[in-house]
Amino acid sequence: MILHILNRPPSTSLVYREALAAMGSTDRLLLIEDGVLGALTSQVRHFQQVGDRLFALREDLVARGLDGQCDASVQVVDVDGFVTLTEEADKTVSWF
Amino acid sequence: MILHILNRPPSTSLVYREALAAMGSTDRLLLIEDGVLGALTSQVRHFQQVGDRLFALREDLVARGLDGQCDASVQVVDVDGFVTLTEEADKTVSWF
Amino acid sequence: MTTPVPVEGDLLVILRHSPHGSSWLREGLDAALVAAAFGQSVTLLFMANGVLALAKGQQAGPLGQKGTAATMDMLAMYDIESLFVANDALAEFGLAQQDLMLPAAGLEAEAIAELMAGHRQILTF
Amino acid sequence: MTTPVPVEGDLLVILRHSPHGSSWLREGLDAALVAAAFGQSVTLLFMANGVLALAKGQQAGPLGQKGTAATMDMLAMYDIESLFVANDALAEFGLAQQDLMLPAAGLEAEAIAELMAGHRQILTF
Amino acid sequence: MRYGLLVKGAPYSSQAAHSALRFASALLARGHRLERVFFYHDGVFNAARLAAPPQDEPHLYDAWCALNAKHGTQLQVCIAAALRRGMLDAREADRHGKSGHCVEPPFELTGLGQLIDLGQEVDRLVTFAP
Amino acid sequence: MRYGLLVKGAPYSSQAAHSALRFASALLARGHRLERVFFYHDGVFNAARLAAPPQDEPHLYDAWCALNAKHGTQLQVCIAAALRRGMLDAREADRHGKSGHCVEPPFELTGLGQLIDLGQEVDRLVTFAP
Repeated sequence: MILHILNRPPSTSLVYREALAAMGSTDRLLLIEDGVLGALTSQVRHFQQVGDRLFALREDLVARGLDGQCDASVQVVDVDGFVTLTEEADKTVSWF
Repeated sequence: MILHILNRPPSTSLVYREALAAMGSTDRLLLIEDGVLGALTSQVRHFQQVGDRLFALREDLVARGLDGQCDASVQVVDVDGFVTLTEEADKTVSWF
Repeated sequence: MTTPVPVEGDLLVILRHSPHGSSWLREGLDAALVAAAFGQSVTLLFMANGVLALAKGQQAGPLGQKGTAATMDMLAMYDIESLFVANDALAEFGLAQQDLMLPAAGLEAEAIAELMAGHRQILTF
Repeated sequence: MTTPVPVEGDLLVILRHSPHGSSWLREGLDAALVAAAFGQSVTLLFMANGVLALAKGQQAGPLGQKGTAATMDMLAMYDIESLFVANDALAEFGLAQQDLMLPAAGLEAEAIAELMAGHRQILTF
Repeated sequence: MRYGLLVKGAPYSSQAAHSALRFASALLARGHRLERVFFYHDGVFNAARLAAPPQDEPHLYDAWCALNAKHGTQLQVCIAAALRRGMLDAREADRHGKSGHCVEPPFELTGLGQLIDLGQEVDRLVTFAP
Repeated sequence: MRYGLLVKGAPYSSQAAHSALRFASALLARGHRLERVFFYHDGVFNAARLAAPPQDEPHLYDAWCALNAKHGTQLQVCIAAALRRGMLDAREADRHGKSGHCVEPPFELTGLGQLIDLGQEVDRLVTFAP
């Protein structure tokens, strides 16, 4: 299982499509930095195929004042949870 | 008349939409650097609304080996032509 | 709220990047503040991800990065009160006027070109 | 041409940026060459704008920037012969196999995950 | 006409500096004047005096200096953007109690006000970004 | 577990360095070991020893140095990426006939082979890009 890490928002960058194309059926996707914009209810449709394997970094949502608008389908993790996700994955791949 | 300058390709970046939204009816759009990918016949549909006010920088096409695939609807200019475009415009705006 | 577009101004600063992820937003705001301090009439247009600069509740980052909310609060002090926000970008993020930390006039896409034509100079960030 | 995906390899380098516009492509190729020189088995995957690294007829830039075509020609010398290209990106740019400067096996999107799983390490550029 | 350039990209990482230098020679060849290049954001790294690119690549730092020497174009670097990124000239290094410096003439650290001035002063300001 | 980080973003311009430092402290707090941070692309600018950010911003350069001092994490900078961007240590400055230097210990200029080594050596390599 691979942890994919995406730091670009789907509102202006199509890099998320590259990440989605590369994801295996058990891989996970973590949204960080400006990537967390994709976790908003208004944006999360772009990640529909990821199902319950979609994560977002809490402190990047909080700093932007967006934690209240994060979609319920997204698993919000703190930075400890980020480390745990890397522990649980065989390897990580960053998309930027 | 404003000269808009775009250096991102529509294949991976949606910044071109910002440029299009900002263009007045006589404004011109020049594609430079990786932006010239948008001038290819396979990509130029993204700029349909610009009509005959779409330009691309020749040397950026040539360096990438893409000058033969530039769409006939695009006016290809050399760097002298780039300067001329800035002379003819009231001001320039760069989108990146 | 959609208001008439001002047809004159020295400098239009277009802010297209969200807070915290890069320095573009802060650097654009700094340019606006300096221009205002130099006596120029400055207009701000928030578009694309830049509309998130107006989101309420922004905080410092985990390392103490201060972000841009405090700078936004300084705009009025520098007499930068001509703020516009692209309606389509607000809608894309599910934001309404009451979600914004500062009043900014909503702008339809068609009015952006008019705003640009009305300013002597334009800087994009 | 779509070939079976190799299931093993030390390093997969994913190249997603086109030549000349940034240093990403060159830096990714350099990493691949160094890994090969260190005896690792290296696979390259060209996807998104990165497929343009394979376009024929690339030239130096106007200031003499040499681009990456010469580095591409060195891959075989370093025994990097496992090259893949994303079919969807080729199609997006209207390119066919005969337009490529080097032979690269076309890969359907579904096969990319398999390629990634088969390599111990992955670097994206 | 009088031109000014705003460069926001680091050297070699993006094509911004290459494009700006290329545009500069073209406008000068057409008889225009290039008053000033202002470096902002990662563009400040163009002022790194120790740049040692490979022999077969364009030497961007030297090209900027040649622009200044031949055409009198000012090379001004936003001081706030430069300080945080470690691009200090001798005076700022001294002021911050550090020995050595990264930036020296013809590049000069100046306030952002010089960018605003430039916009007012020239007929055309063209931005090259990463 | 043993971790390595690959940092590709310039300090302050993007969040890459902030994110990497934050992730570093979290993994260390969980009892893992951080062997090395490798700086590539614009990440090499993190090694600029003269960085003087505003008092109210995190001091990224000092944070990297503290990581080395407290946890023995190596800070390695791709020499090819650094040289073209003007990030020379004393030895390279000397070799190129330039006075002064931008990079000093605990940062060290090394070949790209060290990144490949790192990937083989550690259990997890995590990339932070601009």
